[in-house]
Amino acid sequence: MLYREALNRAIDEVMAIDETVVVLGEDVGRYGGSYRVTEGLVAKYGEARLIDTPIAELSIVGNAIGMAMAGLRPVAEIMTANFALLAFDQIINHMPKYRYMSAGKITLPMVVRFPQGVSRQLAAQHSESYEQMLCAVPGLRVLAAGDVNYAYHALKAAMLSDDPVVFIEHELLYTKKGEVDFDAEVDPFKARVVKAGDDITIVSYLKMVDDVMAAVPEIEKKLGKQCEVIDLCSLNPVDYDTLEASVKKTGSIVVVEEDHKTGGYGAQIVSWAAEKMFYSLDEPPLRIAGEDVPIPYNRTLELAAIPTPESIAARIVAWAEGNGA
Amino acid sequence: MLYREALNRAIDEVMAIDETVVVLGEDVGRYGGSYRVTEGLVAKYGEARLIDTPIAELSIVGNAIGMAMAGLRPVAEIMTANFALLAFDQIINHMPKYRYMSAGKITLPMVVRFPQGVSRQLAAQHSESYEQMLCAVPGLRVLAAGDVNYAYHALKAAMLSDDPVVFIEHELLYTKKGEVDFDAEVDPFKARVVKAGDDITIVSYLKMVDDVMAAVPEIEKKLGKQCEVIDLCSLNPVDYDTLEASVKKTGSIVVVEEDHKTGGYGAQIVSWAAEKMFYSLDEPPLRIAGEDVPIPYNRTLELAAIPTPESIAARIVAWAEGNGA
Amino acid sequence: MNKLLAEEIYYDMVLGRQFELAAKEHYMAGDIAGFLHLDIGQEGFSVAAMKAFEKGDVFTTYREHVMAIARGMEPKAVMAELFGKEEGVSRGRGGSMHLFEPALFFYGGDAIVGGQIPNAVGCAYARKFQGSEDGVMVVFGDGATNGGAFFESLNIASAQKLPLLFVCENNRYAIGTEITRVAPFERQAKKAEPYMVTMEVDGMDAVTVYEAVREAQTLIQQGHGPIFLEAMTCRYEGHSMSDPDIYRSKEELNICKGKDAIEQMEARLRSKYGLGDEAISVMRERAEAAVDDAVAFAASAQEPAVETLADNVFVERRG
Amino acid sequence: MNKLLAEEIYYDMVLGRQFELAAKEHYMAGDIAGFLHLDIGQEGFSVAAMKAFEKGDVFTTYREHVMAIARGMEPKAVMAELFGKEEGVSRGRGGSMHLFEPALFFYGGDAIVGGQIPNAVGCAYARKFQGSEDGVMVVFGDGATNGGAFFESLNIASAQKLPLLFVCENNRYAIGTEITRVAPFERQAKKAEPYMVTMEVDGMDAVTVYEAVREAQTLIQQGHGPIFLEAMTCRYEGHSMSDPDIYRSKEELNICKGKDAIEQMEARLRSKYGLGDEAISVMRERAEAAVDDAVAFAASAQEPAVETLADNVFVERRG
Ligand SMILES: Cc1ncc(C[n+]2csc(CCOP(=O)(O)OP(=O)(O)O)c2C)c(N)n1
Ligand SMILES: Cc1ncc(C[n+]2csc(CCOP(=O)(O)OP(=O)(O)O)c2C)c(N)n1
Ligand SMILES: [Mg+2]
Ligand SMILES: [Mg+2]
Repeated sequence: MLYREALNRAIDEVMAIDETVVVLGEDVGRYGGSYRVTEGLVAKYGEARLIDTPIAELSIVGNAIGMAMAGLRPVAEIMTANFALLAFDQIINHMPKYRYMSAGKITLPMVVRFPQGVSRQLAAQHSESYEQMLCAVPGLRVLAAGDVNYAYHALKAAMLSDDPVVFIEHELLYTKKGEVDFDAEVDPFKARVVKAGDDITIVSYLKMVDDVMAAVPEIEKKLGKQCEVIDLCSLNPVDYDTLEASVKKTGSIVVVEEDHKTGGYGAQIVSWAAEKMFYSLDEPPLRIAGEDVPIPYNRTLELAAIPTPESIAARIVAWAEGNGA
Repeated sequence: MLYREALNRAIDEVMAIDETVVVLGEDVGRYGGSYRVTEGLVAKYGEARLIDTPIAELSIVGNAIGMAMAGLRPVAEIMTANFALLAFDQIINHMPKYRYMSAGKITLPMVVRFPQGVSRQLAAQHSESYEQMLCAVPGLRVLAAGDVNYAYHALKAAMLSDDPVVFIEHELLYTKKGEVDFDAEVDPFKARVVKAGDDITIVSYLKMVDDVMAAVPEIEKKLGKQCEVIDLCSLNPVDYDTLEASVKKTGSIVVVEEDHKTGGYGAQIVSWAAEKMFYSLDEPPLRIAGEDVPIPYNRTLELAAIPTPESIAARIVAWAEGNGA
Repeated sequence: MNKLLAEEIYYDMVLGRQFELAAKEHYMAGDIAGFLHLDIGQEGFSVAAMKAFEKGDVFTTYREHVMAIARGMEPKAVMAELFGKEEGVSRGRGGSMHLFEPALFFYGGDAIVGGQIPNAVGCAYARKFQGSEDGVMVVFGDGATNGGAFFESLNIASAQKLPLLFVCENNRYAIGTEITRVAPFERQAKKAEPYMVTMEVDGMDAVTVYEAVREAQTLIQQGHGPIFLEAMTCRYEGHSMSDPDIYRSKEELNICKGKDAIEQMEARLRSKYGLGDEAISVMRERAEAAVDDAVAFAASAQEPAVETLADNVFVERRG
Repeated sequence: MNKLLAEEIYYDMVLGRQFELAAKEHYMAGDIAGFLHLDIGQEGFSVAAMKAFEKGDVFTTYREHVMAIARGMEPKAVMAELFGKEEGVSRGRGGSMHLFEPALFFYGGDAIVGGQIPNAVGCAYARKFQGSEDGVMVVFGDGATNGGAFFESLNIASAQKLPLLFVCENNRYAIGTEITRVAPFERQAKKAEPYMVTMEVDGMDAVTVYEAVREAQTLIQQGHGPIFLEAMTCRYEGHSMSDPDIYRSKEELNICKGKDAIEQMEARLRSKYGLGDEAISVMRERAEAAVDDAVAFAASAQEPAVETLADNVFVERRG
């Protein structure tokens, strides 16, 4: 099934068993979601549970918080991450703080779905990634679905969790195909070893996992070494145990992310490795990330602004051969 | 003079020579600013240039952008960083992107003043630090004034610059005393070596520089080693040359920040050191940062949530003695 | 309004005033810190609104001690919160600006101007969805009526016909900024007119406030949809303890004080309900004693243990 | 309106329609990508408003090609931008949603719904401050009138009496959401009533739009302060090229098309100004040729060089 279908199925299943679940956002109801994630649900659950909102992101998240206070389990959809900036007051000042400030008297079982990333030529105001910001906020769980099976299980888990979760999706993954193992038990907070290997640990998430996997044959051929590819899945908290085991085995770490290098999330992982795994590292860690520019419209420039399978392979080969990064 | 007086003087001087400079924000005019930074200016320059705005942060920054487009040089004050979240759409989707998206046709010579940090028991919605978010945005310059002399020179430079600058101030520093050398030439983008030393590089910024300096005697006494203390001053871009020279000399790096450890800005610096200075490091880098909790009201808890001179000294001594961090 | 209720409102107003005066004193003594926003002068509104909106959910701002107590919070637990103690309503984590008691349907306590309004809208949606009839009341200041959150909420509440009572406590100032300098008119109810029925009351008169809020809630309970109520009030103190309050004239303040809500209510108790000096004194003394108890309780309460710093960041600890 | 102007408006409308049809074709052929929001059906408003607000600054949205061209941008440079070329008005960096030309006092091109409105307010403040009289016009859709940015701007513009013309191009839909489902009424001018004078016009009638905008700008030039103008329009295509447009009925669309602005203007040119088939054909052919030229130019224009990726992030490069 498609990634968007897996998400749809997850929402559908939880809505079927729990009448307190409501979905709200722009065009999530009659239209079925701009990426078709909520397609068909309004026919099943009605307009009171699939709420078409006005273009008012501050209210979308702010209202979801109030609903959660009153005992509902809202799933708020932000159409594109950039628009979520309008809701950052609610996402950062409110959603993660009510519970702490009230000493646990208020609990907010809610999910904010967060499609993000560089899609195809949507230009600077529609192409960003905000995981580095979201993960800097205590009180938020941040999951990132890079895989169809994970998307299904993690979204269900997020909807069933009593803590506020930001659920990041990548806009280019909606039509990705994959198998879902409906009976599997998936811990949404555990990293996924996408491919095992003994020599180079490559950590990534969201769409970059696919780009890394596409680069791996070339890297392995050129270097004669084996890559271990890890999809972080949970960006906060991070499953450091899985990372530690891998780094101990390979003696190395490469982090690949789509976001700009300056300020990008990957620095967290590299900085953890430097602090905690220093003596396990045989060579300097490597961060591969986007350029420090707003994302341009032109396709050639757009691709030059972010890692691609080719640039990932080239960077890792050069680094492993000691030709710097 | 006091830090807030130095800022006031900087604004005053630039307003006196350039009639296109306007200041806008909540209570910046008749009230003189909630931290008294703009005190007395409305009497000199009038209400058309010291604009008291409603409580509408999105508009404060959004209007400043429009003023800059039209040829003014606005200085927008956000009363407290947390409220700036309401303006993040303008700060991130607009301010740093208009120039790029218009291929240079639009230029925004503007400053957003940004008081932040853990002050005294203002609780979770008034105590945050957002440099990690701001520095993740290409197209923004981010300066952080930890020092009175720097505050004066850097704010002037920011006001005279043609690029958008976020100028971070720490709320506990407004009444800090210091000398201003009015004739000095200060490059706002250069880090400041606050104290030279051969053995341990300690990098910090804003109020933590003072806390590090307060910890240094204890550290040096206990370890019999010399600390080199660096105030980053410019958080984006970072003056890596100064850091590199220091790390090469000392073989070590410690980064101290007030913000939460997970997602905090310091990861950028440690990750840079791991990638670029790996072979110069004699021991793992150390990041000292706040706990991953919203800031509590109670003073004891509040202090337990952030680094203090005592905890900084203890952490660095333990680390240097190889007792982990 | 029957005598019992009138007495109750009077008592809670006096209690509120005494509580605030004690808080002020202990702020100056260093027992309380951070931002402390006193409600002195505005008790007429705060108490009557809470009593009138008896059932249903309430959202308010940082200027909330008197409302919280009128809603039913123990003065002890509130004072202990101001003192930052473990026995405080928010275990010393929230402080003055963050008092919550879902058991009393009281949701704070927001230090972001206007931030609670979208939350109240969501709560109202949920109540309608759940088939509950009492509705939601959200209280905010005049300063909040210039921010986007307020307007988005008017629009949504109206489009969705939500059971929501918007209450603007208009004391004419947002810190040092007079409302007429940043909005085109003084009465903010005008902003709500395109969206819903509006009511304006004298916030210094507790009885009027009580009746207006009761009327509004009754309409809401009958499925009327959102209503906007504006209460003109006046704070006697600075915005918070750090405000020198030099932007208002003495005369302006004196005019306010001449309409003091507690004095008005006391006069009414005497004239309409026949209470004498003694009955009044008894109530006053009871309030003073309650505040003394609260302070004593707060002073001797426990400091939170440092090991509990990370309690309640999440329901489920992980990672 | 004199004949010359009527012809000019008609020509620009036809040019705009042809431009959009060509853009659509080249989107489907893969020469243009990303989001492409066509203005087909709304040219009556887009062209007439730009012509009427001759002097002064203009801010608009992502649905802007026709406005940009009517304002004076070269169709070639706009089409080259859609093709992502170096010769595009934004050197291929901005694309369809980000066309800017400060020399024409045209400031885009904002892809954040409502995001340009506070910028326009700031610009209006600056113009008043600078003593310039022509004022600022900001154009936005019906969908933008539910967001906080819009309301904050109404309030500020009114409080400050800014020379600002708010224009709501109400095509009744925000992507698939009909305005009446998320706002309490259909006409959004009502939201502006507490703050300023409002005007409502038929956006399918270019002459009416022209006259209304001229009148509004004249008032603004005379120091009248802000004005709100609502133009009811209709887009014939989906929201963007990725919208299947299945939420509206064919009948609804056909009613719109029956009031086509270009046809209305053509009829007027014939009846009122005596133009015949030939004169009309000449104009149509000229427009077609201009669009053909624009496409040919765009197709053969240069790709931006990868080395220029970081141009214009900052004025001063550093670090
Ligand atoms: C979004 C936001 N901006 C600014 C502030 C700082 N601030 C706190 S209270 C206040 C004034 C609020 O005035 P009003 O809404 O009239 O309420 P009052 O204090 O008069 O009760 C301001 C500006 C804030 N807390 N939140
Ligand atoms: C803040 C924000 N939220 C959501 C979107 C996605 N979006 C783009 S256009 C649009 C509809 C806007 O409708 P309207 O304002 O009526 O303009 P129209 O497209 O009809 O011209 C939406 C929801 C956006 N670009 N910005
Ligand atoms: Mg007020
Ligand atoms: Mg529309």
